[in-house]
Amino acid sequence: MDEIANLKLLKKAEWLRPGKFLASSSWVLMVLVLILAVVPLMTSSRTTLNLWTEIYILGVFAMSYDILLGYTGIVSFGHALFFGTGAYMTGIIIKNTGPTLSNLLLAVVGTIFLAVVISLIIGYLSLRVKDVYYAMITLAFAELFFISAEKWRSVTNGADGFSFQVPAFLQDRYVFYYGILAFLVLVVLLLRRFIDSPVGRVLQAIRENEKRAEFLGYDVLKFKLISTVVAGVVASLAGIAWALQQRFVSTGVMAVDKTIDALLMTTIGGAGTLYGALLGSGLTTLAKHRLGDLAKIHPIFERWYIIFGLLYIMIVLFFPGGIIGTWKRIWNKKIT
Amino acid sequence: MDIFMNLTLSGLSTGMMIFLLASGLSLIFGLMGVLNFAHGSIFMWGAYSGVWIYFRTQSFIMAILVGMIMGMALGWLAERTIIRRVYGRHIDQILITTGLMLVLNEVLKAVFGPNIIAVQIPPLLAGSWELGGIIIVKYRVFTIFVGLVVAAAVHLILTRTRVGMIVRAGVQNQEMVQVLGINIRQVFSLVFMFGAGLAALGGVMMAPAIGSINPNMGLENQMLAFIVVVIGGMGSILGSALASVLVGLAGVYTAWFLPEAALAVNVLFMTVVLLIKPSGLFGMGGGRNS
Amino acid sequence: MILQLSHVQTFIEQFHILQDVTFEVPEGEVTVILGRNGAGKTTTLRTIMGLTPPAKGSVQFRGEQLNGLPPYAIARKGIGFVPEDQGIFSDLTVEENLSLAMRKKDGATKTRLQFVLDIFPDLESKLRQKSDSLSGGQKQMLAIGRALITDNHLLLIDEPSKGLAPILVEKLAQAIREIKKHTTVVLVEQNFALASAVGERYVIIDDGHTVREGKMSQLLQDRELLGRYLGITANPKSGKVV
Amino acid sequence: MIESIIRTQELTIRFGGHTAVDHVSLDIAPHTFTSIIGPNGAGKTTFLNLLSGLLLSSSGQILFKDQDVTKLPAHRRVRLGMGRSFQITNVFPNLTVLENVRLAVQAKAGVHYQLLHHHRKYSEFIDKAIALLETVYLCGKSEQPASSLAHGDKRKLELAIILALEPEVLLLDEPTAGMAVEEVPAILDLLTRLKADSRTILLVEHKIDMVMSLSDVVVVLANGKLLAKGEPQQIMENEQVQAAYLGGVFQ
Repeated sequence: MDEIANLKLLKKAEWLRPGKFLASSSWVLMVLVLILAVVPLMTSSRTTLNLWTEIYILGVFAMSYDILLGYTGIVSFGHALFFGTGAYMTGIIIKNTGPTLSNLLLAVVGTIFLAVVISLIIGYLSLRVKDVYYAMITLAFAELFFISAEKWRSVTNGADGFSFQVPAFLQDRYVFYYGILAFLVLVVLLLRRFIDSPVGRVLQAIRENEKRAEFLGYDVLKFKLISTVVAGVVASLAGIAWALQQRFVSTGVMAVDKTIDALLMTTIGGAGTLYGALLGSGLTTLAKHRLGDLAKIHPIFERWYIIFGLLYIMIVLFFPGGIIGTWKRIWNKKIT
Repeated sequence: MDIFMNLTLSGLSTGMMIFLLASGLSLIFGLMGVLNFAHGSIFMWGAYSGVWIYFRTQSFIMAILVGMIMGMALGWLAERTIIRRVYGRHIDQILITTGLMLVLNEVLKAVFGPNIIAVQIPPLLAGSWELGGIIIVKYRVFTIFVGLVVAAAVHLILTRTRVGMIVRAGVQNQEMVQVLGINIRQVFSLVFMFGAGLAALGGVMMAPAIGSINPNMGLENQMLAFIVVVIGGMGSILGSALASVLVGLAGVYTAWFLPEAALAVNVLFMTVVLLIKPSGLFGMGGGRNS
Repeated sequence: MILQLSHVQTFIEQFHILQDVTFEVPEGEVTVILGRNGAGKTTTLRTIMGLTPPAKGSVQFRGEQLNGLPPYAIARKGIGFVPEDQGIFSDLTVEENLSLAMRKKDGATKTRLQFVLDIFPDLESKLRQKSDSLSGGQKQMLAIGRALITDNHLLLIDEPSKGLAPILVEKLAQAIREIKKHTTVVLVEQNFALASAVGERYVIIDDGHTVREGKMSQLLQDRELLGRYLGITANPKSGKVV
Repeated sequence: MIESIIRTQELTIRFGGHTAVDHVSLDIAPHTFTSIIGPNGAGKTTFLNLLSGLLLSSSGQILFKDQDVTKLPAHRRVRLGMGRSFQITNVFPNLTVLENVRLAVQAKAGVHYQLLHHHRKYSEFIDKAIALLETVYLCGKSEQPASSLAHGDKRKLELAIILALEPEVLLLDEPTAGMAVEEVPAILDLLTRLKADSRTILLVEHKIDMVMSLSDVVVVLANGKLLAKGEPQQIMENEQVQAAYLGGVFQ
């Protein structure tokens, strides 16, 4: 009798084990989506809704970074250039041709095309060299893009940036909120499918042991290229969403800080867990707004980033799995 | 002709300041294999603390001294508390030094404020000489002079002193250095501190040269230092010096003809060097994946 | 006994290289560690030096426990190490390689330097040259010489004859005979001819275990033992090789 | 009609001034078990690295089934049918044991650039991976991360990975290196079974008794040069070989 009870308990525990729990079904995602879907019913404040969409968009951006950092094991310092490309492409096209749906679609198509081309070129140039040099080359290219955006004032208006009108249907705050939520869900589904696909599995193998992967007959460079293209395209889509949400684009979208934001979100939430990046986005974005508000009390709160920097260093040193990874490990220990 | 002379002088002067930043970076990478993404932050801390002291004492020598001490203190602290935990783990080194950069930059903004601060050239070094129609800016000559002195000093330390010998030996085979009874970890701390001190010196020198300091100057100059280190070859001081001059000159010449392309030329240069000769033009060892 | 290893176990990552190594080294003699390829001889020396610290067991040097000390501290206790690849700093000159080993610059050090140049006269003319330019044999001399510069009580030498021409091996043997007048030597050597010529004692390691130790003269009598542990001499006709 | 499945011609590699493999010309016949032995530093592992593409030769040629593979990258050689194991354990530490093998099965099946199907769609890969794990007695541990395996089990896992590639030639670099004595028989048993399958196997190994009992042909390298090649008994009695091991004539 006791044994059966134990077995049942074990089964239940098994079910609650985060690894199984996340991997075995999509229902955690469904519950999450349901919760997020009712947010607008509880508040109609534009600021709150904006905060949530910001979390989703940066979450998508951070998840795309996780494909590189967590699933392929490469550190890029140039990820913002994809984000910025998407944002600028959208801003410039809509500003110059008018806020219509078809122009937005044109921007999306153009962005995807450009992101593929850029990631292939940079990847091809930089993926052959050691990881530290890869980080350096990507940083250098990101600087180039940043400076181009700054100097090409006739189109970008430099560091001051420019604002533009979004297509009419996106001006409704609810439409926009649900649109971005749908975008997030779509990206999560696609990326999950990607990391569980044969290619995604090979990427994880490369992260674990590049040489062994090569000696299984996999062309490592090609797989890394695929990874940078997927990450680049998703990041540029996040850039589009960002531009639409802000209705304003400036060089900030290209800055290295944006890449570092993604690095921070991914690492704090948990690299290699996908959802960690989303969690990280939530934490940093909330902190930025909440602590930023406290700056009125004391200017030190404007420097809230120090806390995240320290937290990040702690995580790299002592909790390499970030929040979700550590949580998983503790759970697994408890059960076994 | 005088434009050419002026450009060359200005390029050499910029090159020498980049060299101060790059030489430390290069030594640290050559000896310990650590690519320090926080190097530019230490450079910036040097600049800010130097300027802060200068405003209070009006003494540029004090500024240099305090700036360097600040840099060395930060370098020592960083090595002791954080860097030494990640020796041999490349990805973690990149991640951790990036975190360090973030924290150092934010603390800097908290201490000195996030705004641009204007800096004048000290009166003694201000102004220029005129030589047969060519105007020579005194401060540029000064930076070139300091750069050359530092390059010579580092070179002499590396080739003539016991510590320098240990460093050169350590670049080749750390295990053997230990077997000879030398505590290499101590040497690591020393080199890290020394490299940080040089970066900070670069910061103090840079401030009057560009006329202002701002919290973004670290990353911008670090980028140039990376390029120099790649072109010059990791761990090679003379390589760093030559590459710094090359990068400095390439920067000003392109800036004269096509200002937007200055960085692009250097980045392209670096990429080409990495793809063709990953060990750098003057360096040993390989950078390519094996 | 200057050195005692008892039940030493060493892992390199998960590789259980030394599984039970126990032997003693008497002062003033040359002890040769013998065994087949991959038996754990090099790892034994590296374990003594602290380069691959032991997971279990103890290493005692002149009655002092060495376990847990970093390599540089072990070296300072008076142990010199000549690794298999010689560990020459090829970018440095011969003189720099030697002076790197000098912890003090006193008269005794100078005497030892002279001793090194006496037994390896080749080095004297090359002091200012980059050690990269040395021949294989000269590099070996430099490596051993470098370990003699400091006031060492014990010298660990890993396969000094590897890749050397027979004539150089002979020179090497003379040098080791000269060295043992001052210093205890532990030698890992696959060249049995050299080993038997200079060694007074032997230790045989097989699959990470010490299987036998004793006087070299006895080992020379024991053909069966030689065949079993030292290679492929299953055939008694091989006697003429030695 | 192929007489030799692998043929090297004057294969040479230099590192700086040191010639690690020195003009080695060797024919490996198909369906034979060949062992490479030699004293430390003889160039055995380097030779294997050249064959498998981890290193590129300074001069000389490598032919695999009469095709010149001298300049091919490693992954291409694997796809042609050369599988290798490493002296140091070389698995994917944080992936499960099953996933380690499944990745190899997937590689063999040629499913490389499939982005959108879930990997479980290819359930036959999993079945095959499980079958292979049974072969090496690791089935009970299929869901553990590879890093949690004992050393001996890791070596078994490596063999399963290579077997999954179904290579025509197996290049094995000291499969028993660093194993506790009691773990060795299991690997020996595995190698014996592989031999019974009449595969072409090239083994680098120090344990002479193992070499003698398994090999059809023994190749001896010394100082990077090919010193002798022949049947095990022949090699044992070869005076040159004994001299190479024992260090030449010297008094």
